[in-house]
Amino acid sequence: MLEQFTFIGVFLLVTLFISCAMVGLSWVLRPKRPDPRKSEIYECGLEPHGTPWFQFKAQYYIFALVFLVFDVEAVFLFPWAKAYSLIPLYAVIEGVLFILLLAVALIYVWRKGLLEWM
Amino acid sequence: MGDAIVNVSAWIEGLLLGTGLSEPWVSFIMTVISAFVIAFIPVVIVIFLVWGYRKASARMQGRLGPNSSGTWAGPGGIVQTFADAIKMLTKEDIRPAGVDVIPYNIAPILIFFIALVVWAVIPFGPGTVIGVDLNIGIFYIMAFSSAALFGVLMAGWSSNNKYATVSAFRSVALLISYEIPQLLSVLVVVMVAGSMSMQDIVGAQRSVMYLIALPLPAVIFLIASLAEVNARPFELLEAESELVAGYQTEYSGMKFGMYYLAEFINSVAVGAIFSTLFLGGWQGPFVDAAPILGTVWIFAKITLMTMLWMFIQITLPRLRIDQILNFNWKFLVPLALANLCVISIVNKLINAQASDWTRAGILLLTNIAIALVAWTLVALGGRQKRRQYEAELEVVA
Amino acid sequence: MTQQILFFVFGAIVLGAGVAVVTVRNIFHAALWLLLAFFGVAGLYVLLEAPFFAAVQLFVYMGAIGVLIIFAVMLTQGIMKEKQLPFNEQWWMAGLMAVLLLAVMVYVIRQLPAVTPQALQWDSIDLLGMAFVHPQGFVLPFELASVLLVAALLGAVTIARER
Amino acid sequence: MVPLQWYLILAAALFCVGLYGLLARRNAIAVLMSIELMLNAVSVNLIAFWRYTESNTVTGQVFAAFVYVVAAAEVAVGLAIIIAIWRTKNTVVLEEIDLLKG
Repeated sequence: MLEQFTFIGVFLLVTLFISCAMVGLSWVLRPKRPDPRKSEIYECGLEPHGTPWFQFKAQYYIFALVFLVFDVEAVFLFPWAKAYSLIPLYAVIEGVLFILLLAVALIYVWRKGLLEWM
Repeated sequence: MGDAIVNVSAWIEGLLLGTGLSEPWVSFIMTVISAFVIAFIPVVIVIFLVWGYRKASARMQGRLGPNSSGTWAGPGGIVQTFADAIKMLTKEDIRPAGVDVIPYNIAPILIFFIALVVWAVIPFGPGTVIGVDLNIGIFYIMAFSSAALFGVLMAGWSSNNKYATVSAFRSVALLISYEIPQLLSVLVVVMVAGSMSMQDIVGAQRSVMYLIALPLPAVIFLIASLAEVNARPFELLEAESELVAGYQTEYSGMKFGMYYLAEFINSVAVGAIFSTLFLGGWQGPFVDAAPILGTVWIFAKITLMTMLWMFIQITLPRLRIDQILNFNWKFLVPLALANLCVISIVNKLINAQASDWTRAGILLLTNIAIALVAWTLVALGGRQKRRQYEAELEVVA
Repeated sequence: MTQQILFFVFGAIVLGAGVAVVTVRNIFHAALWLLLAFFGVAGLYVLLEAPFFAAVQLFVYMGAIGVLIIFAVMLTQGIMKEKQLPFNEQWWMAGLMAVLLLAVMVYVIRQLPAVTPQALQWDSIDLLGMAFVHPQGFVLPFELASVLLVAALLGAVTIARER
Repeated sequence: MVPLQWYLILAAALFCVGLYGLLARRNAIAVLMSIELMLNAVSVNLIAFWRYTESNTVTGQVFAAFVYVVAAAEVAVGLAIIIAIWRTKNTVVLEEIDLLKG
């Protein structure tokens, strides 16, 4: 198993090297003529106005919350799906029950109208 | 064994051993070489894909493509791509004022890195050809592609630009939403194949490809993956009319080029993953006789999927963010959940001795039944909504 | 030998990033360092031959929890240009406590007998999947995990929604 | 092969770093991040013990999986509370939000 991950490790290093090399190559080749007017922020032809770090809607956070729940669910469901052929029917139904509980959460959030984009 | 790739690697290995290097060093060098080969496969594909994409989009949209790049156009304007690559590399890289320097510079590297990383576990032929066959294969891909979210958030947040930040928020909301149906349909495949390793999933499709046995997860996976790579109907981050150019607005030169390339590489990767999961990967006629044909088959399938992606990307209009998110949370996710539950029970009820075709047939019928129920529900819901709307109109009138 | 070198590499990543998380002034940078720490822990899991948990680490921590934290950082803006000291007045006492606890733990750990690991006999993901649903295994915690997640989601949504 | 003690010491050090952050940071989100570090240290311990002493059962891995659930629930609710406080009081500095009422 560790031999396989040797390959993955080498591959990660190689891809990281390629990615950095592309930026590095352009850093070597590109002209460097800085100018304060070049480095102005582009905002639809207008002068930049205020800080971009303004407050966002909590709506995004609610989507992230629902996502988090389903994501953690995967930690349990992937082993369950992998062992699927080894487990009897009642064990499969236990897994289905697990999914249905999460579906209840989705339905609750839906009925409360939180999935509407406001 | 007539496998050309195995022969070539054995030949290189013999060459290296001939120079008097010790065994572990030779195997290490072989690992590095195969890593480079795998990493360059998507890059080489993309160089031609950019050219092909331009030709196709020009043809489909009835306008001129890169058919003349001055005197040196080459056949069909292929030189254009290389000219573009050189242009990207030699362009001045402007760093806007007030950016958060380190995240700003890391973000494109991270995104490009993750676009390449998923190629390590894609099986390009029978046996372990060049890459590696992890026992967590498909989960490895899912894990790394979910880490790509940070590239987006880092780029948007560190750019010191409102449009970039809004775009990063929107595209992360889109990416995380569509990851759920993708995940749930992958779970169905893992369940039926009984393994997470890509090579085993391909092996499980020996007689029937999963596109036939599990059409519903296949379609859900394809839609969700198209959303993940920001193909046109789901193209939020580059909504030019609203967001300038998305979270990469403030990037220029090669850093912008890396986002551009990463998007293409991801699209091809979706084709490769889809072919492996649902189209039987390298399986095809005559593979047993000549293993090298497996490599040909998978590349043919990847090409087919890429052409499908291009067709969708070029012809469809863009949706609004509320439509995209509603479609996901109120249609795709419930459908994928119902599909997972029903398939898991039905597949267990089928006799274990049943032949592959019987099993596929029953699963196909189950899928059709689920799709019909879903269709009826959607139609009923739509009719109800229309009645409400008409009643409201009457009140107004 | 290689494993030991890799252990030190990943250990250095984890600890370095961890220290950065608790000391860096800019909270967005702290979140990014936290992600690096998660990545280092994933590397440790690979060394411990639990690749599934390495992937879960990337998937859950970097893909979900990290996004949630960065969203929260962005939602509660104004911290970006924080000039104040990131620590409260009791920082030296906290440091003292942490060092003392570490000393005690290192002392205890050094008393442990050396163990040599056995080779893995089964695919641990299959075992894990069976343990979750086996009646003599962890069925009840498995279902309770789902209930806990649902409860957390409902609670968090109720608290966070805009009224 | 790496001795078990190394993993334990690394996890202990990570736990103490997290503890320091938990006690000393002023920003509530940073405190939550420190708790994440501590939970990670616990997971490393669980997996290390699984590998070195109980590798033929999966109890350690099951517990590590439950740590993920707890971490996710903690982060979801914790950050929701922080966002709610931010909305009413416009601050995430812990010393300024030590009063429960208004």
